[in-house]
Parts: sequence; structure tokens; C-alpha cells
Amino acid sequence: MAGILDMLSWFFLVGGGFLGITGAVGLFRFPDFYTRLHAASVTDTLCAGFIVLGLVLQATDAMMVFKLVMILLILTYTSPTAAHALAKSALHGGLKPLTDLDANNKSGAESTQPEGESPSTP
Amino acid sequence: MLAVTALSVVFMRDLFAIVMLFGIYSLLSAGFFVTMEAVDVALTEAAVGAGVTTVLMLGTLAMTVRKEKARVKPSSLLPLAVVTITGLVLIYGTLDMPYMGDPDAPVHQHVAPRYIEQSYEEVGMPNIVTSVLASYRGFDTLGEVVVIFTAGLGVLTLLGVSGDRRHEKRPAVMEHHLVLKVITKALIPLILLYALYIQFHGDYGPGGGFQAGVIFGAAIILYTIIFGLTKGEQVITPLFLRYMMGAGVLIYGGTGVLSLLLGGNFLDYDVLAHDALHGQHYGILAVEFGVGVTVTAVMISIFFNFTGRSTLSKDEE
Amino acid sequence: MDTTLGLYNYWIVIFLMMVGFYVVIAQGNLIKKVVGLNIFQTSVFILYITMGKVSGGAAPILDDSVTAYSNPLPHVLILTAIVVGVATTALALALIVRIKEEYGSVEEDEIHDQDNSL
Amino acid sequence: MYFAISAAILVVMVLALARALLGPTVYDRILAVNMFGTKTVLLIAVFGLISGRFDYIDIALVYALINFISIVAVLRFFEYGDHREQES
Repeated sequence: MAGILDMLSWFFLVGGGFLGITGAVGLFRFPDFYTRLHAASVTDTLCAGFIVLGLVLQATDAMMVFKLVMILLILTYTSPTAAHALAKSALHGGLKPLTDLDANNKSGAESTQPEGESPSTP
Repeated sequence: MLAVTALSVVFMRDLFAIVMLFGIYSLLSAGFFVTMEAVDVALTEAAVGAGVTTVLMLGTLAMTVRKEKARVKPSSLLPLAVVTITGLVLIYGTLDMPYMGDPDAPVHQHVAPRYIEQSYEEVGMPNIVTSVLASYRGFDTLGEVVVIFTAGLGVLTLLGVSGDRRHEKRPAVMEHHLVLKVITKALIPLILLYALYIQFHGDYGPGGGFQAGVIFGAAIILYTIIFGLTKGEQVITPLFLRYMMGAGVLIYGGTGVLSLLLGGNFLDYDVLAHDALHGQHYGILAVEFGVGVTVTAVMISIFFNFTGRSTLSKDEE
Repeated sequence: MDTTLGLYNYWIVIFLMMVGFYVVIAQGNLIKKVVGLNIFQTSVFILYITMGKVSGGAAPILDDSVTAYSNPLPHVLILTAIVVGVATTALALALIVRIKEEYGSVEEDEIHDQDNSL
Repeated sequence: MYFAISAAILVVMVLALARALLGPTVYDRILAVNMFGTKTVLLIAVFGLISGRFDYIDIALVYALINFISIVAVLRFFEYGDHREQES
């Protein structure tokens, strides 16, 4: 039982680490802000989730598990929210997505922010 | 990494980028404190450096300019020389310093062993930092609280807005961020609860009045950022804040006077209860509470003043 | 090698300190000066915390399983210093805001020019 | 093994820092700072497990909260600053 838990936890930790590096490479290499946002926020959330889950499986103390779960909860709450707010204010601030290469990417970025342009100038 | 960040601060022109980098810088230094086993300090730096300082600097930027002007006279040779020479002299000085982590270094010989070995019998708190902060060095901490109080007063005098102009209508800036508003509503009770945990758990784990005050203040600041200054001031009115600022210092000093009246020395908590350990416990709780109240009030009031001023100067334009 | 490792932290501290110092004396922008001052301040914090470190020592919260603790005294000093630091930074920033309102600039040169022309 | 994870997180931090330094737009920098903050939380949590003392988790928790606050603050003031420039 302990062995399985251990293996599972290492799987999560390694997966988290891998996702984190992927996200960072994306953040570093992608051509424009919206693609970078995608790379960073999606992998960021999953990576944080994985690593904290892995740590939870390693933890021995009930209080520690509780606090780690709180961290997980807060991260899953705040990190997509921050990404959303960032994308919205970037769109609002007049930063255009990169259009010429892949139309898919652009429509994806806009369909998630349908209300982004309407409530603009005060 | 710290060095790279600091260096890049020098070469950046865009002040906004500098502030962002400064946020990273303080995150890094807090990470450094963690590796140095200084949990309380890391907690404080986390709350203060990454949160409040960034917010305040941004507030200033909103009121002043974003770009640094291009320099007219490139006279940076002399300062550079001064800096290099001073640095070299200081590095020469470090050659005599004890190596890092050496348990025989002079710092560890003076009063620290006493704190480590006897504080549990004398004060009864697992967290040595708290017991040193509030009990052994209570005078110092009282001084610090007064300094913070004074700084709060100073900001109030410099930036405070007179009563009748305060109540002009100010629109909430982030009106259209629906998701942010919902998430914030869910988060704020959590932050407040956590601040209370830090406040009262400070005897056993990292934490205490300073950190709890900053976190509590940060929660209110978050509310004000999202819902606008008018609503923020309905939650905690500026007048109440001023009372709070004073009340914290008074609670601290009052504890001292109480112990004086009960026959002990100033800020000697042994006499506060039937036996010394309980007395220490009550005393530290009261003192930490005072610290927390003052720090909270000062942080919030500084932030209110900055925001209030920036909305006003916008109106004038 | 031993010397390098043992003193490495101090050198970083000095480097940071000098960067902060340089920013304060060589830059004309007041906000940047405050940032420089903060960097200087942080370097002093790091110096203190480095001094408080004992190798093999744990965080100074008493626990039965731990034998050596790092020195709590620097932690206390720095803890209060950080909070006081942010209060003074706020004061400095408030002053800058007032200066901007009175002089219309946060550049040192321009403020001097205006003073001299009076 | 824990050290491998912390090394991975450190690599991520370096890349995020590079993006914050290079970042052509302000939003890139904010994004990088956000990511940096999240990774600091994880790093501290992992470090807490290495040393086996759960006081560190408290710090990580504070970070998670404060990071969000600072991102929101940055966004707000940035939007606000933009309005100002447009008006004046």
C-alpha cells in the first residue's frame, strides 16, 4: 500500500515537474502574448496541482495535508482567475492577438473572452 | 539570481517594469530567507515585499510618471568609482568574517544561547522568535510600533484629503471584471481567517502581530482595489482607522503600564497572572494584538490615502 | 574553495549593497532612488540572516526532535526592520507624490533647476 | 528525488525571470511575475517536505494569497494609468 502511494506520488511529482518546464519553455519561446499566456497559465495550474498532490501523498501529518489542500484550493482558484483578468485587461488595453499565422489560435483566444470588448471606455 | 535582478533594475528605464522586477526580487529574497531557516522573516517579507510595497509603488507611479527621463549628462563615472572602491574595501573586510553557518561565530555567543536554552522555561512559548520579540526585547518592539505609527501619521499629513472632498463620488475602477469580483468575494473571508490564525498561532509557529497585520491589511486592500475606494471606506471608515492606529500603540503601552501598576517592571509580564508563565502568555498575546491592530490600521490608511489622492489628482486634470 | 563557499553570501550582500548604493547616488529619478534604497535595505537583511544561520540548525521553533537552532536574535531584528522599512518606504513615496504635485517632476535635475530659478 | 523537483522548479523560475526581463509588453512581465510567484509557492512547499517541518507550508499559503493580491493590484493600477494617459 505504502509502495503504491509512493509510486503514485512520484508519478505526480515528476509529471508536475515536466509540465512546469514545458510551460516555462512555452513562456519563453512563444511568439506573442496570448500564446504565452496559454502556455503559462494552463500548464501552471496543472503543474501546481500535480506537485501539491504528490506532496499530499508524501505528507505524514493531518494538519500538513489540510494546509497543502488549502494551497491547492487557493492556487486552483487564483491562478486561472489571474490569467483571465490578465487576458481581459490586455485585450482591453489594445493588445491584438497574432493573426496571420494561425486563425485557430486567434478564434480560440477570442471565444473565451466574448465580453472582452463591450464594457470598455468609461 | 538576486544579483541579476538587482542589476537589471539599474538599466531599466520603464519604471513600471522596475516595480515588477522589484516584486520578483523580494520573492527571491524571501526564498533565500526560507533556505536560511528564518521562517518568521520569510513570512514577513512575503507579505510585505511582494504585496504591500508593490501596491504602494504602483500607487505612486499612477500619480507620477511611468517613464524615466533620458539622462542629459552621463556623469555616472564618479559614482561608479566610489561604489567600486567601497565594495572592494568591504570585500576585503569580509575576509575576516566567520564563515557562514559556523556555530562558533561571535554572533552566536552573546545572548542567543540563553534565549534558545531558557526561553521555554521563562516564557513558555515554542517559537523563540515570538518570545524574544515580545518579551525579552519588548522595549525595542514598542519603539518599532511607534515608528510605524509615526510613519502612518506622516503619510496622513502629507497625503490626507480634507473631509468634504472625501465624499465625492468615485467610480469603482474594476467594475467590469465579473470573475475577479466573484473570486475575491470567496477569497477575502479566507484571507481574514488566515490572518487571525497567524496572529494567534504566533506562539507556536511562524507568525505574530506584524505579519498578521500586514495580511489583514492586504485583504482590505484587495477589497478596495476590486470594489473601489468608496466601498472600501464603508467597510472601515478612515476615522475608525485613525482610532485603531492609536489604540494599537495604547494596548501595547497599556500592557506595560499595567504590569508596572501590578508591581513589576515596565513590560514585565510575570505579574499579570497568578504565575509567571501564564503572565508571560497573556502579556505576549496582548502585546501582539496591539502590534497587529496598529500595523493593520497603518497599512490600510496608507493605502487609502494613496488611492484617494490619485483619484483626486485625476479629477483635477 | 572553502573560503569561496563560506564567504559567498557576504559577497552577494556586498554586491547588492553596492548596486543599491549606485542607484541611490547616480540616478536622478526619485522613485528609482527609493527602489535603490530598498535594495540596499534588503541586502542588510540578508547580511543579518546569513549571520544568524547555523549549519545543521533548524528554524528557531522549539521541537523535541531538533538539537540545533539558528540564531533567533537576527530574525527578530530583521522582522521588525522589514515592517518598519515598508512604513518608511510609504513615507518616502508620499513625499515623492507631494514633490510631484508641487514641482511637476520627479527628476532631481529639474527640481534643482526650478529651485535655482526662483 | 525532491532535489530533482526543486531543480526543475528552479529552471522554470529562471526561464520566467528571463521572460520578465525581456518581455516586450507589460503584460508579459505581469504573466512572468505571476508564474514566478506560483513557482515560489511550490518551491517552498517542496522545501518544507525536505526538511520535514510543516511551518514552511504556512509561508507557502501566505504566498499563494499575496501573489494573487499583487497581480490584481498591478492590473488595476495599470489599467488606471492607461486611462490617465488617454485623458491628458
